Amino acid sequence: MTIRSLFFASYRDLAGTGELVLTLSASSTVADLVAQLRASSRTLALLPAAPAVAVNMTYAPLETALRDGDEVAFIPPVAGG
Amino acid sequence: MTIRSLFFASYRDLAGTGELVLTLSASSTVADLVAQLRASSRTLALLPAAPAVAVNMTYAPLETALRDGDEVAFIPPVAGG
Amino acid sequence: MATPSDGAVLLFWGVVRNQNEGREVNGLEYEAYAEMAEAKLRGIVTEAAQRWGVGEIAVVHRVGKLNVGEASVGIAVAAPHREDAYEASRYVIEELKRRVPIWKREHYLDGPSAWLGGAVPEPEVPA
Amino acid sequence: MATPSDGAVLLFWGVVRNQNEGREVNGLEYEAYAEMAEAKLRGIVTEAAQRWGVGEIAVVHRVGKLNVGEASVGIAVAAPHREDAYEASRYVIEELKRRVPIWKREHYLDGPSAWLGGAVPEPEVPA
Repeated sequence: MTIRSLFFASYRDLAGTGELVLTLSASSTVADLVAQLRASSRTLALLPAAPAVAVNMTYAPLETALRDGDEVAFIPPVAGG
Repeated sequence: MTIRSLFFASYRDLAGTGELVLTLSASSTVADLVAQLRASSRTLALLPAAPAVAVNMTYAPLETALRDGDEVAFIPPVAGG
Repeated sequence: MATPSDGAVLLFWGVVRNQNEGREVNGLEYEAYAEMAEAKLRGIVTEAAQRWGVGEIAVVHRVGKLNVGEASVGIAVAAPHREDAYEASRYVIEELKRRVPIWKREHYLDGPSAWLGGAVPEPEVPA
Repeated sequence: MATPSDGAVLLFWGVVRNQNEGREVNGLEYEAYAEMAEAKLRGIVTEAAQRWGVGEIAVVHRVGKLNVGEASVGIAVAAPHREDAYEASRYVIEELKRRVPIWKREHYLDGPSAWLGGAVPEPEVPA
């Protein structure tokens, strides 16, 4: 299945881009996506092992099962206001 | 001694005026002034026996001793804001 | 009125409502013991500024006749931190209502006007 | 935005300060996950409106570069009673800081810029 990952702020600096599209095996979870990303580059290895994520704009735990076409946003600590 | 009494809002309605100047015997207190005022007219008789007062713009108890020239403001329940 | 070290600005307006305790109101009248009200407001502002380390506080209160929707009181607070701005603003409006010599007469659609009951200020000094 | 039954209007502005934790700041940059930030803000406003019976709440948050003294966020609340206006306003800013996907990079006088640490939003749903 195809998963779109979004990176913001300090995580975008690590990814070197705001968006990556990856192909994952069926029944992958958010944790699997994180592991795959952390293994993909020297800087993305600096992504926390348990980052906050939003799946389709809803904050979701790492055990969340992904479905084809999901959008996973990696959310560094927020600091609005 | 001479005491200036100020009346506001509902108390001004009772006094029929915003200001009354009275002559009191020496060593009178605010309570004496209140008693004298309540005895002075049918409507001022409706002034509470223990109204809030400010002596020279400071909220003061009824036992406060008055001095010549003091200004005593009769303060109905306040309702600013 | 904010300075470069202020991170929060809070403006409060009290506005004349069209009803109070179920009765329709079509206007208000405020009366003040102006000189004392100003002195008490200055005192309240000083207390709030010291207690919350807030540099800038401004208060205005109207007197005379006001229509529904008009602002009767405005409180502006600028502070380094928002927590202090909220606390100081709230303190000023609550203390204003508790002890500043201002009175309110409501004009009703269905009858004569009436002075509103409110807070009885406590003595500030011993006898 | 107030209606005739509103007795209180509260405006909060968050303003860029000239310092943070002892370091001199000469500007900020906000980044947002705009679509999600808008959805989360709408949710927070709806929660506040229901919890405090407040009819009118508006929030704006700027993104991009801001200078010292510029407002980054504005929250306007109109409510029948002031207590609810203060509570609702405070709720909106605290929840915004807790879970709206917006990030802040500070530019310092004495060195490179840095993304600021902040709150880690909690999952909203079970796995």
